[in-house]
Amino acid sequence: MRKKQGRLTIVKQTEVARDSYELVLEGELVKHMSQPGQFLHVRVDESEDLLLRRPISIANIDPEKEQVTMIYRAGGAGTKRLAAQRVGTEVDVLGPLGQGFPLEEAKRGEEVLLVGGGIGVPPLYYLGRRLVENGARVTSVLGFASQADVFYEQPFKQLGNVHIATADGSYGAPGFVTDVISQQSLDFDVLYSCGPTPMLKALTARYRERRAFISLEERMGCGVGACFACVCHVENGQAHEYRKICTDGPVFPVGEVVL
Amino acid sequence: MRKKQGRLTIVKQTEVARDSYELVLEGELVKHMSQPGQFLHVRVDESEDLLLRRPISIANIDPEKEQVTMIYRAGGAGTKRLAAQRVGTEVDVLGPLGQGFPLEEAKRGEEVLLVGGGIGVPPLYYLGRRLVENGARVTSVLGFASQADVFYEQPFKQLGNVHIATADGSYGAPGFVTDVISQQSLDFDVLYSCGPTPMLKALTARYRERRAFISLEERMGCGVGACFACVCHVENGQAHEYRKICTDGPVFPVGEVVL
Amino acid sequence: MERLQISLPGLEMKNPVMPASGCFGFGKEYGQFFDLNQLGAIAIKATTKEARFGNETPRVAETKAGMLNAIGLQNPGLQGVIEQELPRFDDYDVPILANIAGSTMDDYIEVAAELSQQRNVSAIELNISCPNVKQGGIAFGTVPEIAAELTKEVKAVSAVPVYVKLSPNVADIVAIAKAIEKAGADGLAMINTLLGMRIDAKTRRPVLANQYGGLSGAAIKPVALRMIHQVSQQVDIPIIGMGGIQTAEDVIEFLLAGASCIAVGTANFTDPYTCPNIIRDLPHWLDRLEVQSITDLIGGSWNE
Amino acid sequence: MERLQISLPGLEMKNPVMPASGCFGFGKEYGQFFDLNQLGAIAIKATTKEARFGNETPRVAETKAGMLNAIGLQNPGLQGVIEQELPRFDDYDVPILANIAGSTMDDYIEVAAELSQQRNVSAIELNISCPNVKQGGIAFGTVPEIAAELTKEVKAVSAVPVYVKLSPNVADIVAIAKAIEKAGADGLAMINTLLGMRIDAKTRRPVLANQYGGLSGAAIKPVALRMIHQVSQQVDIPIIGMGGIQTAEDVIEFLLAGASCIAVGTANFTDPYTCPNIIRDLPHWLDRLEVQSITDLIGGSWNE
Ligand SMILES: Cc1cc2nc3c(=O)[nH]c(=O)nc-3n(C[C@H](O)[C@H](O)[C@H](O)COP(=O)(O)OP(=O)(O)OC[C@H]3O[C@@H](n4cnc5c(N)ncnc54)[C@H](O)[C@@H]3O)c2cc1C
Ligand SMILES: Cc1cc2nc3c(=O)[nH]c(=O)nc-3n(C[C@H](O)[C@H](O)[C@H](O)COP(=O)(O)OP(=O)(O)OC[C@H]3O[C@@H](n4cnc5c(N)ncnc54)[C@H](O)[C@@H]3O)c2cc1C
Ligand SMILES: Cc1cc2nc3c(=O)[nH]c(=O)nc-3n(C[C@H](O)[C@H](O)[C@H](O)COP(=O)(O)O)c2cc1C
Ligand SMILES: Cc1cc2nc3c(=O)[nH]c(=O)nc-3n(C[C@H](O)[C@H](O)[C@H](O)COP(=O)(O)O)c2cc1C
Ligand code: FES
Ligand code: FES
Repeated sequence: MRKKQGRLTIVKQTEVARDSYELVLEGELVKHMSQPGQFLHVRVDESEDLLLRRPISIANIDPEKEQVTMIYRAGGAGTKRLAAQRVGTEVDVLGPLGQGFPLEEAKRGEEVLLVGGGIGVPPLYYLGRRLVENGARVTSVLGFASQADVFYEQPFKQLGNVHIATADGSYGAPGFVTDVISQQSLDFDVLYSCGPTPMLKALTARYRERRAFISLEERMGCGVGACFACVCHVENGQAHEYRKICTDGPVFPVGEVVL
Repeated sequence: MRKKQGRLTIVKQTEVARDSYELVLEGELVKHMSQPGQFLHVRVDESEDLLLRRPISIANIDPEKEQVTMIYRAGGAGTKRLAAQRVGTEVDVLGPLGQGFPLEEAKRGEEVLLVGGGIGVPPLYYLGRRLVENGARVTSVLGFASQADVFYEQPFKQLGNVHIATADGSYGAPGFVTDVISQQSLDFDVLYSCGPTPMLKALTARYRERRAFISLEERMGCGVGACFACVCHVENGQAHEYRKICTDGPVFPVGEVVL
Repeated sequence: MERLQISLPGLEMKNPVMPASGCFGFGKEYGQFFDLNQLGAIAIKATTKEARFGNETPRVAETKAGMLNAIGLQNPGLQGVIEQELPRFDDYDVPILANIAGSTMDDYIEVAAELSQQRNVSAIELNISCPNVKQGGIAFGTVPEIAAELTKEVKAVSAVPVYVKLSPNVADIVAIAKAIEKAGADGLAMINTLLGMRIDAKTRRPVLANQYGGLSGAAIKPVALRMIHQVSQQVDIPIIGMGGIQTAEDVIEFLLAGASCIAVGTANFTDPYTCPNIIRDLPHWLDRLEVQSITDLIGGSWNE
Repeated sequence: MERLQISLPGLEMKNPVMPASGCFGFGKEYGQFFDLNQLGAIAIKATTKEARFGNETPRVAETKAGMLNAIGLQNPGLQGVIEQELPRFDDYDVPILANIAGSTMDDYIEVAAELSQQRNVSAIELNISCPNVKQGGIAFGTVPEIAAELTKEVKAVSAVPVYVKLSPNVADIVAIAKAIEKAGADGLAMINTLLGMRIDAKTRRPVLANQYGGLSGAAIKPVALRMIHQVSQQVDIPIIGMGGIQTAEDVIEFLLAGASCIAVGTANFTDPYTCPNIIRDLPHWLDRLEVQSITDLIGGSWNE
């Protein structure tokens, strides 16, 4: 029986962009984490008014220090409460969960395009680090709503070229990540992406036949495959066919499931 | 409109006996507090699983520092959570509420007996301090379950004679406060008491015709007289007659209400 | 503040916020905390023909995100309310919704007839759903025909508009609401409390002296929203929505579900400033949702 | 561990704790967290005749101290369950309670007949109360006569004992329970979820794609306890109690109310170790209450 739950201690919590927090947790459970694109199912606190955990992606891992980093937007009740927690507090974490990005798809020397939108950017950072370790060549295209929302530009720069787009044009290129890809004529051997559904749809339309992998979001109950909350339809599948985002995903090859 | 709600800051929280905590709060609202026997209706924290406030008596006031002390037993869900809160945290407090002990009943030079049981002891401390200031002579009889539960013996000693009783005989006189009063033949001009109902019943049976005042407990909703949760019957009253413990009490002359 | 105004039968409200019956006494207590004239209306505690002590204590118990109450309709009786409680509202300019209850149809009729003639009573709230009254009460609220008959009788004698307060402890809330509308009710109030209980694991006994009590608070909000959503699509009379409202955002949810105004019950106990805080926050929500008036939101989850 | 044992029709349980249907899949997921043999029993996800996708997403929403779900009975269908899911329990020594659902009486009968003959199925849990199935389902659970007829038909074909799972969305739970007992049920399971909804104030739309969903979790515990307290005093068949159970203390409350064993639903999502933790803590509660066996507590709030 592999241990999948633990209490991790907050060692750092900082606002890295408007309402976006970088949370570093430390503890033994981190030993079990290594796959980029997997997520943690985080209990907000011990009080009993918010019963559901929050799924948040792994943004980085430091195996030596047994530390895991997440970056999340404090938008609703739960994440706001999480953001108010101080260093030293313990957080109840389930994970690592799900199927992450397939690292082995990008061979040494291949061109990889990381395409992230908003709060979908975090898992791409750890993915990029691992890909660079493996000898892939990484270009990142990161889209945000506006300048105040941009984070992690510098860390991504250490992995390779970075293009930033903002919807309101207040920073980087104006428009969406797909605009940047077109304008810069960016090409790739493998593409990995995480972000809002419209972005994933646009990428799917363009790259249905390519080696491309996307990470999806859905409201979750259990996070472990038991409750059937997080299913999606399969493209060209039978009416009752499905994939569970929590256990079959959150990462799928482009075109496998209906967005 | 008199201000009755405020956010006070925890300046001290210490365990003074088994599961019993002394909590000192500081803030502007303390200005409005002066009557011994009144209580504060305390919100446990900001989470929304425990909607009801907890009524806790004022145990001491330092008007200069704008500090109020409460002593409470961490028994149930709410008080346990309160006990876990650290110095610096703000606590949402409603109060002071209710009718406290009538100070003016004890004239200068009169003999006062304070009779407290368990977690009913705290309000008697501030009462005793005020009575001594007024020139009354104070004797305290304090009952606890056992030695581990005893608190505030020293502070009470500064007010006058103190007799401690423990139900299991592990400290002071074995037995109940009423046993001590009998054995020591303690007499008084005015008696003030707070503690468990059986104790209050025994005192009522003995001192129905005397100048005696007792403080009652009941489960509360609003704490301000609006919800009718905390009523009690009136002795020899009509069937529908009542007193509200939160606004008519918690202190009543002995014999006024049905215990 | 016109953006918050709403005009309902008998109730000209400055804003859609009133305290719920039984959670605000007869007004004076919370009048210590804020100016009652800020409120859209006030629903006062249930009045019965005779003075009642109600149930024995303990009468309230805490539950997760909720509470149980078994007050048992304690009140000073019709004459007591008329003589001691109502005159106090002379000093205020806020419509009063007088909640009435009884154990027999005759009781209801007598109380409605007399109370509705008092100055300071703007409308009647017919409580056919209090789960804590042993005789009568509960049955009125669960059988459409009886609820309709009672409504008709009370309407016949009432000098002011009549709102009927529904019990959520039913299988088909729409059937009851429609029967009551047909019987002539001017509006509905929903929901009253869900019947529940707590047991003390240590003493092995029910926590409430009355064993069962009414569950209120945030815990029941999803049930309230669902019932209002169902009923508002099937009736044409306005609904006073309630059940677990704590914030302006909650109010928006209720308006979108189909309520025309709302009442705040249990949340007053958690924070006595809940009503004024909601009134303060509502305009920000209107801005955010880019609507001019709260009336633009009523039923917005299904009528757009 | 004899103190925790309880023997019910078809279910020889080491302890009174089972995961609730729909909250534990078909077992394998939580099998990664602890040894399923620790459990008293396992209630598996509802099986319908054909494979079902269920409702569109979002299918869950959070509420204060609770959650809404509108899964819509997704499952691989009768043959899928028999071929893919049930064989996995060959490796375990724990009774399986197979929850079944359908939209017509014939569906139920067919599923019950075949599923009840499978090795690894110890008893049937007849779900007549799922609020998320549009046709049929809900009506079965709210009308005593229909509930009774369905029970009778399923009993007639089932090779194992039948527990009927009641809907709480009714005015008179006792009438339904008695009708079902009379129709031959071996036991009752209660409660299923309360029908509720959430509206997103920002988008102005219901949060769930299906609009309504079933409310579960701590929020509904008081309603569950009240219903079990009412029903257990009026029927002689055992009750599987559920609704918001999170701790061993909650379990004691349910036993005292009149349940013979309990199921844990939503709490598995908050903490996957809820069931084993409860099983670990129950003996301490027995010590504290000075009773030898959990059977000494059943109905203890009213039968002592
Ligand atoms: C696999 C996965 C990975 C994710 N990684 C990240 C990440 O790295 N950083 C980040 O900021 N966000 C991430 N999200 C989204 C994140 O889970 C939600 O933003 C968060 O749950 C919202 O909680 P709340 O308390 O702010 O909102 P509330 O409105 O209080 O949430 C109420 C309920 O809805 C759920 N919910 C609300 N929005 C979403 C959403 N977009 N996706 C899933 N559930 C939702 C919550 O989990 C909760 O159960 C991820 C989601 C998934 C499924
Ligand atoms: C006027 C007054 C003054 C009090 N002063 C003190 C004091 O100075 N120190 C102290 O330790 N205790 C005092 N109490 C008792 C104190 O209110 C309860 O111990 C406390 O509310 C229990 O909360 P909990 O979270 O521990 O228990 P829980 O079991 O979680 O409480 C659940 C609910 O029941 C209520 N409740 C439970 N026990 C009591 C009780 N004995 N009296 C009233 N309500 C109860 C709680 O307020 C809450 O609403 C006083 C009570 C009253 C009425
Ligand atoms: C302590 C208390 C007393 C109540 N008394 C009454 C009453 O007298 N008449 C009535 O119609 N409803 C009464 N109610 C029900 C409330 O008016 C309201 O319908 C219910 O509590 C749901 O709203 P909430 O969740 O905001 O409290 C009472 C509720 C509580 C908590
Ligand atoms: C996600 C989810 C799925 C459920 N699926 C089923 C089901 O398939 N069949 C059934 O009888 N009950 C189902 N239920 C109801 C539970 O079995 C249980 O009766 C209810 O959730 C109350 O218990 P709880 O508060 O512990 O969750 C489901 C509940 C949830 C939360
Ligand atoms: S969240 Fe429960 S199955 Fe995916
Ligand atoms: S607690 Fe509400 S009237 Fe006393």
